[in-house]
Amino acid sequence: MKKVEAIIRIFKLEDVKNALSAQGVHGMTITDVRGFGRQKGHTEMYRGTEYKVEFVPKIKVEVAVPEAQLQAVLDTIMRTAQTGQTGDGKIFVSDLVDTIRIRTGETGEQAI
Amino acid sequence: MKKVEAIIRIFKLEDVKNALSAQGVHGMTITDVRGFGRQKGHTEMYRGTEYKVEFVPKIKVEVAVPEAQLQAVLDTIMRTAQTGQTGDGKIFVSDLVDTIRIRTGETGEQAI
Amino acid sequence: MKKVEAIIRIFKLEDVKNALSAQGVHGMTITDVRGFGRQKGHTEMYRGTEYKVEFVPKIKVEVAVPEAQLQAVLDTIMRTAQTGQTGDGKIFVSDLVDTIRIRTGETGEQAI
Amino acid sequence: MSLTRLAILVCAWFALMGNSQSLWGQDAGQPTDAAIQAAPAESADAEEPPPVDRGDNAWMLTSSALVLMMTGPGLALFYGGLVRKKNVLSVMMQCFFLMGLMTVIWALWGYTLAFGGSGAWIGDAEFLFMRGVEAEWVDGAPRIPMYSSIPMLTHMLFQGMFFIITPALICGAFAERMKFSSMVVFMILWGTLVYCPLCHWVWDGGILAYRSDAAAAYPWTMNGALDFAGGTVVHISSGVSALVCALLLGKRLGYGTEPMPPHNMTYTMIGAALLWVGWFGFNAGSALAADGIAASAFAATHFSAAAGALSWAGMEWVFRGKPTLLGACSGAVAGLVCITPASGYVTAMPSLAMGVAAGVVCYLACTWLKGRFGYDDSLDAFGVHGVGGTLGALLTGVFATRAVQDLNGGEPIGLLEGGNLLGGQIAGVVVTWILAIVVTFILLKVIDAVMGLRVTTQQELQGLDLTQHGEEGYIYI
Amino acid sequence: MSLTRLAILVCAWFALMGNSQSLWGQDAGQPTDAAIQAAPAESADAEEPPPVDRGDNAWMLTSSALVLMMTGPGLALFYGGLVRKKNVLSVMMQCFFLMGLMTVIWALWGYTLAFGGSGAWIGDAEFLFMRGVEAEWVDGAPRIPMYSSIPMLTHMLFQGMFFIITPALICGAFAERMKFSSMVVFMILWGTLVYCPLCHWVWDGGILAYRSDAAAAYPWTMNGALDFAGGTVVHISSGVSALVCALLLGKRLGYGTEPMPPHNMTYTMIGAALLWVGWFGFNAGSALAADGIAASAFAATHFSAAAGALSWAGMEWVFRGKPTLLGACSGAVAGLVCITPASGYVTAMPSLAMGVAAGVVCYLACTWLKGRFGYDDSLDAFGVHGVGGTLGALLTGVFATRAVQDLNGGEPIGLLEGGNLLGGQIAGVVVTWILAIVVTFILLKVIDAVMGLRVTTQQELQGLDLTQHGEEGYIYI
Amino acid sequence: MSLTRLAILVCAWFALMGNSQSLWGQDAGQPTDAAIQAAPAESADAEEPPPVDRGDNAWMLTSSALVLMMTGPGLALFYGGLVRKKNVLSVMMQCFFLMGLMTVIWALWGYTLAFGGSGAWIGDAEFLFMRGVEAEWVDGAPRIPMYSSIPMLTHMLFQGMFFIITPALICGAFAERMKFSSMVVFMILWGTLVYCPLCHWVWDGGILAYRSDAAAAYPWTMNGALDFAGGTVVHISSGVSALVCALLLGKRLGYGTEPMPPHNMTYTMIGAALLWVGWFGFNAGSALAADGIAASAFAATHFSAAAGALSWAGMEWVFRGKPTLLGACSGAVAGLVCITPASGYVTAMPSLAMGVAAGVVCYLACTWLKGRFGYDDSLDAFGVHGVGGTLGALLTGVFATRAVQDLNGGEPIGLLEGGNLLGGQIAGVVVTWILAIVVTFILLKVIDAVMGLRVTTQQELQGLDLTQHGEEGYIYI
Ligand SMILES: Nc1ncnc2c1ncn2[C@@H]1O[C@H](COP(=O)(O)OP(=O)(O)O)[C@@H](O)[C@H]1O
Ligand SMILES: Nc1ncnc2c1ncn2[C@@H]1O[C@H](COP(=O)(O)OP(=O)(O)O)[C@@H](O)[C@H]1O
Ligand SMILES: Nc1ncnc2c1ncn2[C@@H]1O[C@H](COP(=O)(O)OP(=O)(O)O)[C@@H](O)[C@H]1O
Repeated sequence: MKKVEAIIRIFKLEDVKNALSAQGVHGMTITDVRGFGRQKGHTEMYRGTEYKVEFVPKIKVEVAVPEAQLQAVLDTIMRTAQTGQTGDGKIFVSDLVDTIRIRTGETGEQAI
Repeated sequence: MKKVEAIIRIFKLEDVKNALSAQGVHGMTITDVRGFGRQKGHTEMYRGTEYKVEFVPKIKVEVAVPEAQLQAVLDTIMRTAQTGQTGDGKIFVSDLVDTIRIRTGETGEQAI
Repeated sequence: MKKVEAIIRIFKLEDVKNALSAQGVHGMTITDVRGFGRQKGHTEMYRGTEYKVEFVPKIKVEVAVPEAQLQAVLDTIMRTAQTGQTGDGKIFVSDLVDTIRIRTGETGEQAI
Repeated sequence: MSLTRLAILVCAWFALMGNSQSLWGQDAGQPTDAAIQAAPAESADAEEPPPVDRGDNAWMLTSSALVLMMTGPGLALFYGGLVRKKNVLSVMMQCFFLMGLMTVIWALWGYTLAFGGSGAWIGDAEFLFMRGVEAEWVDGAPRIPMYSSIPMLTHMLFQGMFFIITPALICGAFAERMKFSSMVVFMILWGTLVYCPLCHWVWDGGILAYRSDAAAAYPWTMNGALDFAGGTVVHISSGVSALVCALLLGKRLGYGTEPMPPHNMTYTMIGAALLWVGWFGFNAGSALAADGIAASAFAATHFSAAAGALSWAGMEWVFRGKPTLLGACSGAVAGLVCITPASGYVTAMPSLAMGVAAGVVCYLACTWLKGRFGYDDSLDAFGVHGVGGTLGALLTGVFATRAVQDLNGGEPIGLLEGGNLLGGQIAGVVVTWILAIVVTFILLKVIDAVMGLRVTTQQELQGLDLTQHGEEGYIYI
Repeated sequence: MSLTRLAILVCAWFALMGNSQSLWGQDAGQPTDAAIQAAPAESADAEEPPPVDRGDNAWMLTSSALVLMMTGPGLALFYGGLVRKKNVLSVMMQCFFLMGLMTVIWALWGYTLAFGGSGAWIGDAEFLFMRGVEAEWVDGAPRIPMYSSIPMLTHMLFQGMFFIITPALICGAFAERMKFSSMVVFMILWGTLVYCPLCHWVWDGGILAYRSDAAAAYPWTMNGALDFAGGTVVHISSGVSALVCALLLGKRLGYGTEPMPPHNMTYTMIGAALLWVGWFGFNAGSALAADGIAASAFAATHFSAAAGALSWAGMEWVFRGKPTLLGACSGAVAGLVCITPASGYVTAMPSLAMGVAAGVVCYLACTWLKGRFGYDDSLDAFGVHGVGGTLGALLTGVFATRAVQDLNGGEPIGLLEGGNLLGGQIAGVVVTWILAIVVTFILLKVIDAVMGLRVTTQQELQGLDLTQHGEEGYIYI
Repeated sequence: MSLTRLAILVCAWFALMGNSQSLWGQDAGQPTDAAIQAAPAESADAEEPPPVDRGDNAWMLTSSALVLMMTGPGLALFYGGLVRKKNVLSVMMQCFFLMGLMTVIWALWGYTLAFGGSGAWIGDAEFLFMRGVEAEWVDGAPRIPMYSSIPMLTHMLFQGMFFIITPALICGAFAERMKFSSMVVFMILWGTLVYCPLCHWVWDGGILAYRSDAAAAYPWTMNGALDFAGGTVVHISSGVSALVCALLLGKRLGYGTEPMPPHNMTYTMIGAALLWVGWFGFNAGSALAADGIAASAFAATHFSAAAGALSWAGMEWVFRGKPTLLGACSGAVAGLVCITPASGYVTAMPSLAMGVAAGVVCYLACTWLKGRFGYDDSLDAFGVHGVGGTLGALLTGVFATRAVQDLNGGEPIGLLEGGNLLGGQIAGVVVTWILAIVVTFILLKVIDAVMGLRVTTQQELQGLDLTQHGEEGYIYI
């Protein structure tokens, strides 16, 4: 099993989620994060003193996927989360030693 | 060392935390997340227009554990976080290459 | 590639970020987390009933780094995030199977 | 079927009231200067209504607005901030919905049950559906009934705002676990069966009205009680009923084991400040005029609130090492509750004293007492309003002075100046406690049997906002 | 260059007005008891100004404060809570900035265009730059012009607060997508070209003023309409213009596909409660005195709001299974909107009826109607104010009664008591709809051509707070 | 031991005052129409108190409520929103606690030091513990002392609200770093030693009261200053003291290096709107009657606030490309501050001008000036209140006109109409600056030596909410 962590733009979440569940991903976990990168943040102004906000609000989507599904999932995310503008985000893939479904105690791929 | 990431129900956090520290886990990190899965979300209604909230608020508990403790930790989480209802969550286990305690610079298992 | 996850004190974020980008880390993702550990939380009081807050607000910094940069990054975080007081936090290092830049589709180290 | 059961209860109640009235009430309830509220009937029938005093009316309309503001957004914020995030809307909904519900009841039958006619036990149908209160076309010209120097409509509005906040206060006791539908039914009945009679007893020449004939007719009332702005009618009645609710509904899941900290203390502070401001309308408005009494009541209110804030926060500072914002806010409210019955009868220093006393006593009630008996009065509706109201009613018997209002034919009034008011105050407190406990207990038992009081465990865990109203308080994505 | 274009439009407009006036308006606009608002000119020129009635003035100053509070923080919170987090400041900024902008316009030329002189179509320069309104040094002594029993300054202030909230209401329609600069230009012109004339027609003896000579001069006005506190002037004008805005600006990105839930329902509730409280100043203040009419209007307002809250929430309870807080709040506002034109003319039970009607009708407008036609009226400015205002104006023709105010020489007024007011009400509604639609349409088209109405897609996605104002609502790190 | 040190200081102070008085003050302080506030002593001793003017009293009670609302929740929200999340409660606690603390001081000795007797330098014990202010039992009947047309209690309450907000304003300067206990001690002394004397000088026939005998007795006061509602007494005194606090406490940790954006701009907007609304009570209430002057002051206040909001936001729009909500809010407050001393003396157009000036000048003070000198006035208490108040006091000397109030025996008053008020205004400003700087400096030095002013670094990093009060603002789990 692999764990796919994708940092995407907030307003892309709907699309990504729909695309993924459309192709049979039955679960995912999302987190509000802030990102720093090539995409520069913005400046805000309070009583004339400007200040740079370098962290841009993003969404992190975590999906545990069976090896079989991996490529498909990556492609889907790539496709749906892309705008072509700097700041589209990254996808990180890492190994999962095991997965357990708390409700049933199932482990491995059928726990996903 | 392994990293255990458990997605659990919010109101189970108290129990899980107590159970874990009871059996000698000295630290953990938690994050507010929202989950999508078999447990369907709920519908909300604003001025008559209904809309489905498919993401359910959950808590992610991250614990770095020495190999020795792994199974015990998994069992404890399983036991305390379970309700038997869809939506109890998942546990993901992955490898940790290294751990460092910032304060002291200790590394490896004694850093946990 | 490695993924470095550092749990640090909130007010250290500014320093850590600057130090890292100073040495050529072009991106990172941060998350608001709450930590439980040796650093005891604090007690709050509401209408006389005290209650212990055992989770301390922390910031998690995630950085994907090429092997080459790893040690430097770890040292930098160690140096800048340290106060010597209990609660400075931890750094977790894990393997990354792959990284993809959504915008371009680049993979591997050049995607970082 | 469930409704029938309730109907029966209601009828029974009025039968009782009716009887008592026809049996012993004949000579009761002539208006007295001590119970000027008894004037409406008369003034309404007067051929030539007196002219409206624009100044008094301006102040009373303003006060009415201020008292509504106490419930919404005042109390809604004060209570809303104290619950957990998942229940914030349910508390606000209770307050806001009651603004609508109680107002409609007041217009239909509430006002007349409270202020109609001159019976000793309960109002009659004189003002049913606002007849005799609203403007009328009388021999070729519009006429607006008067209530001494203000339109009776103004009096009805001002009193109607009290009819809103009193039940809203009770919500603090069953917050985070009561079914919305059951709350609605309970409040309709509670307002009708507890508030209206009590209001009539105290403020419309009924059995508890100070030196009223009705009071005279029942020696055990010790000549009746003084309640300037609602220590008994509003605070004891709601606070004691709150305690009964807390006991019958039982504790919230996890009470005592998991922490249940206020989810937004800033809301609580905003609410407390708005309550303080609105209370000026509540107390000073109870003079029903913009006269010196109003100014005096305004000052007493302000001083007691201030002293209460300092004494509660002071208690914490001394015994816990830190003064908290919640402590200061709670103390201010406690001081306001305590001074309410006394505000129009006491001078400055006694006001400060009552505020200090309220801060200390209510602090102990919310910490020691509640801890001691372990009931779950979620937001301390009893600890603050029940205890503070009782304290205030009694201290009124001590500090009330003819120097502010000469209500006793030149004789001393309060204990301190050698008067014997205290007896009547004690009688008033006892009667109010009994009424509130008995009726609330019966109502809750009946409603529980009929439709249940509490949400399901599942619903309580998920929160009342989603399960009762299908909404979420904050969606910050 | 863009300004020139606009200038031309403005001139054209006044030319039109001027003509119509010189053409047919000569005999128009003598003040009548039905249109006492026409008095200023006279009273201002009087040698001996009457003394200020302190009571009336106290109430009117209080009312002015209350009406300002309706916009800030009231409406700012009500609307601010309904948008998404990324746009909360933009909505609040629109409300707050308009508090400044419209006030300055009112002081310079707004008040005189609305209340100057006695023309049938538009005010003259009588009060330009506050001349003749503010204090003057007249033969060796300061003099403050009067408006019946209150200083004209007080009248100007009270009316000026209406000039703020009316445009602010429109913001609900184009929330989350309109360029701030364009909104500023639009509001300057809208206030001048829609509000001022309409206000003059209805409240300063113009063509729509009930039984005014001006109305008499134009038979098709059917003797003019009654609008106690702004059903046409404030709510229909803003609500209908809001619909035009929603249609011309188009939908928000993702409207219909992604959810756009209110980001902070607690703000919306606070705002609704403050609107309810402030509305007492809005309606009861429109009596321009602290008399019985004020009390009657206060009661009607309170009852209708209460009934509206219950009926809207009730509709949801019946048809959706759950009463929501937003439903109760929306219903209360709908009830307030609906009773506005009638508040000074109806009794208690009709007020309750109008509230119930408003709750039901506006609920259908915001759900069925909007869904049916698919326009994106972000915060239902049309559904609540346009629909509710129209409903209220018509029902005023049904329920208005001489029992409250004898405005028809002792003859019946409303349909229910056999009067023929309804005709005038319909005329008033039609005229107002036409004015609002035509002028708003032209203004938006012109502004769109000149400077564009909408922010860029990129800006809309990122949110207006950052892109229009460089600020963020909440920074909770 | 620490207290002794402080005690000595206090005694010294009063000795000084006492002397000055007995030395040169004998002939001072006869009430004049310019200083009607000097009336109490007289009217209080009158055998037959005049009747209460219900209208005036209604307005003054309302104004008192409005001014309290300015501090809580108004200022608490305005300031609370501007700090970082970890300190929001500490700021709100300072405001709320001061509502209690200053009120108690006012009741005990504050009011008498400010308004007792008729000395030139400080009040006497006439009203100690509210004696002579509250209701009294005089030869067989209750009597309520009057203050011209209102009960003296009303005057005491209204002025007492000023005694609350003035110190609360200072909190903006040391926000996020001052020890709560030290703040409490500081405010007790500041209120007693700065506010009370200053208030007496300006408003009770003291040395700065326009054309008072006391002023006449000291030529260097140039006949005294006009301060309608507190430009010197409230804003300069607090703003200048705030600057001293900012300088002596030093910068917040990380000031200049890390960003310290407002954590909740919506709170700041709500607060600003409530301040605007409350300010009507503050300024128009200072007429101490619901007369034409009140209406005129109300209008001036409203116009200046509006113009200020536009000009500040305009400055940003021009120089930074975007108008911000914080800019509009700050500008409105700046306009309100600036018009305060002038509100009862100027007409409409000058009010607009003063608002514009305030927006521009305070904008520069908060950006250029603060940046230039690098002091950390956390929430710009000096930049807005110190600078704006000074500007307003001076412009009062320019724009004040007999057309509003004939205070100079028919002669012109302000520079613009050829009067010579400006001299007195300058004198007033200088004296106020000196008093505020000297006393605040001494107090802070003493308190620092005795108990320290600042929290520890550790505490500052963790936030004052947890470390000073053991609470958290938001717990959204
Ligand atoms: N090395 C990294 N480690 C962790 N997260 C990263 C890293 N680089 C980028 N990110 C995340 O990806 C987001 C987008 O990256 P950015 O460089 O801004 O644009 P792009 O992905 O188009 O190159 C960043 O906001 C950050 O959250
Ligand atoms: N494939 C997945 N990847 C990441 N998180 C998942 C995945 N599947 C489920 N989850 C998380 O687990 C939670 C519970 O899963 P769900 O299917 O709803 O119930 P159950 O765990 O009982 O099957 C989800 O809310 C989501 O946060
Ligand atoms: N075993 C663990 N797994 C995950 N996170 C941990 C673990 N131990 C500590 N942490 C995180 O590190 C933070 C600091 O740890 P703590 O023991 O309090 O101080 P120190 O790092 O100085 O020993 C904790 O708040 C928690 O967020």
